[in-house]
Amino acid sequence: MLSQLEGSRAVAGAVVCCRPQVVCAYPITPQTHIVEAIGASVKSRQLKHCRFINVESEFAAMSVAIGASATGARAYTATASQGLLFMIEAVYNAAGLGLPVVMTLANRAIGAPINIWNDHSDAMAVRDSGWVMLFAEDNQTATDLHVQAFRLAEELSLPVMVCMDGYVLTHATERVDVPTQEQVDAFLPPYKPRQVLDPADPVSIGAMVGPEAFTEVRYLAHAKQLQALERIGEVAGEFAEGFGRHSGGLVSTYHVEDAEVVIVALGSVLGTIKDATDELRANGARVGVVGITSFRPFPLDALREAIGDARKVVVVERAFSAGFGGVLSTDVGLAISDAKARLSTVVAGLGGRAVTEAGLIGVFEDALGDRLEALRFLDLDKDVVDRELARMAGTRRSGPSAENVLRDLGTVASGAL
Amino acid sequence: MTVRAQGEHRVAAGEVDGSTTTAGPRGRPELFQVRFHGRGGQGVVTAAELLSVAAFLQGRFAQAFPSFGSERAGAPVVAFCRISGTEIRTHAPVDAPDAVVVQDATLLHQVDLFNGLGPEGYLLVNTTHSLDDMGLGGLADRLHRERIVTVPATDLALEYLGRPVPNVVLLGGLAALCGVVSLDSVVAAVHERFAGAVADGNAAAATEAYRLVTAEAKTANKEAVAHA
Amino acid sequence: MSKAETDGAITTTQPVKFYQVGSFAVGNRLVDPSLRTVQADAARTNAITSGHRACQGCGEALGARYVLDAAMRATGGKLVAVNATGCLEVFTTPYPETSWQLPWLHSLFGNAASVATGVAAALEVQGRNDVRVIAQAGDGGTVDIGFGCLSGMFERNDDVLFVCYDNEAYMNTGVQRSGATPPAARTATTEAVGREPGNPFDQGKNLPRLAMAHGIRYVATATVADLHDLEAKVERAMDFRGARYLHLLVPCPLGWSSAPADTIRIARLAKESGLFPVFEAVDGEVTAASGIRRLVPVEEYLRLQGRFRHLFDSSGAVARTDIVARLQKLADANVERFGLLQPEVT
Amino acid sequence: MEKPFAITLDVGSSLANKTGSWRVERPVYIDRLPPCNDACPAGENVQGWLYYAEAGEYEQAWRQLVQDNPFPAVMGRVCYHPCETVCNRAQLDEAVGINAVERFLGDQAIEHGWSFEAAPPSSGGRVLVVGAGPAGLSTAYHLRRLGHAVVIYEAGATPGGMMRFGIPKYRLPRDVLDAEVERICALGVELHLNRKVTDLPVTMRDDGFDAVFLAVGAQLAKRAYLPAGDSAHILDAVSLLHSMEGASPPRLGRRVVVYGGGDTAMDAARTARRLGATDAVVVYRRTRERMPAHDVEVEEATDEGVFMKWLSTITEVDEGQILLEQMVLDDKGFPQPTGRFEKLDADCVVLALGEESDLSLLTGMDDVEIADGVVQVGPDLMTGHPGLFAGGDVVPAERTATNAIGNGKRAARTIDGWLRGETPREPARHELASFEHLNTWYYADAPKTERPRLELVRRTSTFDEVVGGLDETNALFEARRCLSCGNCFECDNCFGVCPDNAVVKLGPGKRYEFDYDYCKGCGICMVECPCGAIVMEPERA
Repeated sequence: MLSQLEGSRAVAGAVVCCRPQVVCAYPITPQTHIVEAIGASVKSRQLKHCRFINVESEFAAMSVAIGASATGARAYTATASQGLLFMIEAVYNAAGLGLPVVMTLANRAIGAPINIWNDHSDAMAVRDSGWVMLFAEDNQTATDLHVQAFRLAEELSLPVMVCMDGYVLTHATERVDVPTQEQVDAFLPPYKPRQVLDPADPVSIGAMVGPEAFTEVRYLAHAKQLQALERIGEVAGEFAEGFGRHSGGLVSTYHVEDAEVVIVALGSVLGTIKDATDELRANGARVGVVGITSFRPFPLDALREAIGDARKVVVVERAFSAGFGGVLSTDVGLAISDAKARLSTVVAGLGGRAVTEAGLIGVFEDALGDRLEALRFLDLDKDVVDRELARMAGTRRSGPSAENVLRDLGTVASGAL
Repeated sequence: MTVRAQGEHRVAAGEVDGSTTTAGPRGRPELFQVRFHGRGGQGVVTAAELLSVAAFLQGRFAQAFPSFGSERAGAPVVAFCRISGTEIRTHAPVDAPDAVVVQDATLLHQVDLFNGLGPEGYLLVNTTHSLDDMGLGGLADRLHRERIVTVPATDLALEYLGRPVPNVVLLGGLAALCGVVSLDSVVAAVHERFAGAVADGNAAAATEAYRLVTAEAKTANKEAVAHA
Repeated sequence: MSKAETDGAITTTQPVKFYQVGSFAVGNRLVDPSLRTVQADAARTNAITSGHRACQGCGEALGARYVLDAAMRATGGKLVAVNATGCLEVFTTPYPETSWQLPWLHSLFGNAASVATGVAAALEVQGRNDVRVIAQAGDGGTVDIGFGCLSGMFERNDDVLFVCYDNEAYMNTGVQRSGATPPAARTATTEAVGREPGNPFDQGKNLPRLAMAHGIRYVATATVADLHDLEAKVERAMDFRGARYLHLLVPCPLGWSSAPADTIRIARLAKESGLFPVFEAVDGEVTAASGIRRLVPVEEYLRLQGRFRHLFDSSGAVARTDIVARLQKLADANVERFGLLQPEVT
Repeated sequence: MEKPFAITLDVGSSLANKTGSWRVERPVYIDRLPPCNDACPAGENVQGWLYYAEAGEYEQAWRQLVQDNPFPAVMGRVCYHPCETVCNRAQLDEAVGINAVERFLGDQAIEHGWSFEAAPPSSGGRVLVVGAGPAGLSTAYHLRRLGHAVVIYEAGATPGGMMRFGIPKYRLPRDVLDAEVERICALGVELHLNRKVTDLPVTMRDDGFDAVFLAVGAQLAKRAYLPAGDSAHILDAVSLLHSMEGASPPRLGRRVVVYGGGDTAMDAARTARRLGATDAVVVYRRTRERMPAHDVEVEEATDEGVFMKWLSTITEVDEGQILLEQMVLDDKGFPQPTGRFEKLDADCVVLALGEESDLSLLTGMDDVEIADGVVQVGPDLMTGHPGLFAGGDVVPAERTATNAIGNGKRAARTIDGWLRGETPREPARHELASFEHLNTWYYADAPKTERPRLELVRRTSTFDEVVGGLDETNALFEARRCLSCGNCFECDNCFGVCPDNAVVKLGPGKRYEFDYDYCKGCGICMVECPCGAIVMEPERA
């Protein structure tokens, strides 16, 4: 049903329609609005046959989900940032045990310095956990991806994480076509577990596996991800049939056909990039955009195809690996390793820093004019950095950089826009 | 909140109703951006959301979002609303608003309220004082005089609601000031979000604000003409 | 003079008991099967079956079978077990073999209580309230790394019986000190050197009392030395709904460097010396304590264990009278607190 | 269910892992010899019959008992029960009342008229038993059960020997004795009363016996020379007790002195009290500690008002009065005269100085050696004369009925062997189940049941039985106090305490066995076995 509502509530509505049986909640900004809304549905009996459990930590949240899923219940939770890191041991465990838990990750930066605003550092920290990781470009996609997530997870017996930008999407009120119960029931069959704790047919789940079989177990995890690579596109197709709109898939493209320069990115920044693209194309520049929806499994082939013959590929990412550079860029680089395209990484929007259309147009123009370095930090205040570097070089006890920088900028923490 | 939209899914560009709209930045048609200033607890975010709902009810695309922060009650806060005839893809903050709504005049000397507000911009201030009393006389040189309006929104809220919550009241004023949404859709949005006395009170207050602003705009126009 | 002597009657009647059985042996051919322990039953579940890789004389392997077999009987076999990482998990489920004979799930070291919460919640929403849930962990997985999740499970009063198999250190990783390691005990991280050898005094976490503080329905302690008592407590625990806690002392021949054959004897001495009080608490109040039958000084308990060897000389005589006295004080305090020398409180 | 590879496993699959290979020591079930069995002169398998008794299977218990001793009812009254003296339970609380349970079983048998299983068909062997005392009857019983024809020649008019003539009614009612003797005869033993054997070689030859068991007992009272006046009234204990079986009890007077310190002396003194003596004084030349009489007898005697005069010898007997000389013990413990004298009023003196055997029937048998008035025999109880065996009071041994019955059993085995031309193998004796072998934790505390005793007034006025029996309840109670030392009683401990489930329970009466496929040899079962029926044995290197 077409609605104007907050992203969190749209997602909550979709999740409720998926009839989860156990929902675990632990508060962390900016994920809270989602579980709050689901909790209300459980209390109001709009969502029946569901236990909503207020746990004492994210570690417990994922653990409860693991127990519930292994007992044949459809389990859901949501988290962000530090919360994801606190549950990371259980995140790996859920994937290792092949339990189809679905989790929303409201992407947020990781401290220190503590920062409640959006970037993708949290998602990148669990890149190798074995979860399927889908990124939403807007709230419509975020909503639809959750419905597809349960379907994928349960078909493949793999946990699926739907990543949506914290605040930028979770707190944005936009037009969303929220799935109806009927549509979802037709699309998502009841959960039939691959393995279940049942006195009638007892098994031991979670054995200790030694060198003699561990490699095989890990390979099978990879094989499952490759199956997911197949299914994600198909499921998106089946979703389009049932819901009358396209959402999800491996990648999305915008004006790539004849593009010289292609920007590759994850999440909500794609919308702004597309606006920039329109601006440039209006002036005849051949630029295009590739959005990656499925970050894990990583769609090497689809990406290579989408990029085509572009001579310059720019990865705009909201995370980076200190001491190295882009994270997503590494994967993109592998996809185009045998093409002649040159690759640049633009680190942008860290910790909630706005990524503006103007800034992106600048990136495109520099790329077109071959002025873009291999690694650029968009809108970096070089003077501030240099002054702090000097301070550190000058005095041993230069103090905490974060506070120094704020003092330098004359800003009171988080007060200003 | 969930409300039924007029018209079909995803209204295409150009399919918008006839209400007045001004050109957005970089000449993209029908984009209208509003920035709300207020204090935590004054329903600033709600105001932005209700405006987006009102627009949505008119079959337009809208996007509302707060200035993401961890402000507590009393602290200055900002919220935004984008309205467009075409799908809104950007998620960048609003840097150049077409209108600024000030829910609390005491912010005037604390925050740069007019940052990015262009010469064609609109300004709606909740106050019982005149612009000169507030030392804003000079603004007349920066903006069209008739696009600067003050409303005693808090008083109206107290009168119609019994509570000093000016946010919805100002939406009525905004509808009158720049016509980006109709009063009817504001009232409809209010009824979607609230119920009973609160809904009725807000609707009545908004309507009254709409009346006042319409009147004030007329006189301002006359002055403008006289000066010429 | 007895009555018989004064009136010449030729009968003195006494209640017939089974003195070979007492209330102590596992079973006896003479008593009604209903009065025998579950372990006396040739048809017991053997929740952990043969072929597991526990050390010779492992108290934990024994304790886990005792608890789960009793629970299996109490629930008519409708039981699911969740296991924390640790010896119990490692020696029972090395691929490709498992010793478990009931539905069993291992997730992580610190989350057994939460996983069990999830299992219980799933069963509830599926309308399978007949199936009950046990979470089990060693002392590390209970009092240390698992405590956060456990406290949450308690506080929410989730329908789980959590069993701690307490062998008083991290045995799986090579005998390191835990929050349940007793004072003066030698571990790999509290070596028996210096003026105060072994684990320091005035540290450690008393989980049964913490559990009681959560106000959960049922808390009990037990040892592998008194099977009747242990099984009665498991059965009782299964009568309650909501969060329940059972703290079971399981000697570890490896970590305590004691003779494998002495596992049960040592558990018995732990209780008879007063160092390990065996009691029961309902709704946060102690309702029963197993009295001491043959009180022994703590050194009789300590002497059998290499981890306390530094308190004795080569002849086995107490060398560190000061430390043994402090330990005796702890035992005396328990005797006092729980009235262990009075007739059974019930 | 399509399970994830390696991570999810089928239950119970660890059975494929045979942990028996870890073992360096293996537990083994054994039977140890309980102290009671070890100490029983009659060679009873006490623990064996208590095992049935504690289960309430009294007939089964009785049948187990009479494998070794055909006189449970008698033994349960007159035996001085050395079994109880060594009972391990004594170190816990009190010894098990074995004797009381034995009597209970014996009385049950009489009450329900249980009889022995019929003897097997004749082996052709024919044995003469001389004397129908405990030794003779026991031998006859066992020989019959071994299939031999047995003939008893008894000089007296009634069977039982000292059981009848040496033990007063108040300790052993005659109907009880008769019943158990009768049961033996019913087994097909030919009993000839009033048949005194005067010339054994002749009897053996003429009546054609293959072997003889000599059990004539010791019936002749030892006399001591006492200077006495003509009117002094002196008689001996043997004839006193003997005459009690006759029609008219002898007259003793009010003040009776008994001279001697054995059980017979006590019997005589207690009998005197019952015959109306106001004073019954036992005069003994040594001290209480050195008195041969069993404590229980002395206690009961003093209870009944018998007075003891230690360290005294009778030097002169006159009418109504005797002269005593006080003694002191020298450092070797021998009494030495002090020269101090005292007088004591006495209407009569009963001499209880011990008994001797009448061995005249052996006259002319040079190959039979006699020393100190008793027949010398080898460990097989055979005299120097081939085929002639002897037991009971005629051979050197403690002179108790129990011992005599034990002799009889042993003799029967050796006679049987001799008749078959084999040397009988003594059954191998297990290692003793001493207290250290037990894990007594598992036994609940339970004090002994006191057998009720007859009211004192009646004890001194009548010959009613002094000590009563147990009723079923407390007999069962008493039986269940048995620790079953060294013998599995199926408490399920080993089955329960094995961390590797390596003990197999074979079902009631079948005990257990170890599953060496999985037993890691930890030894917990050995330590926790209450009765010490498990040992650890090193695995072969």
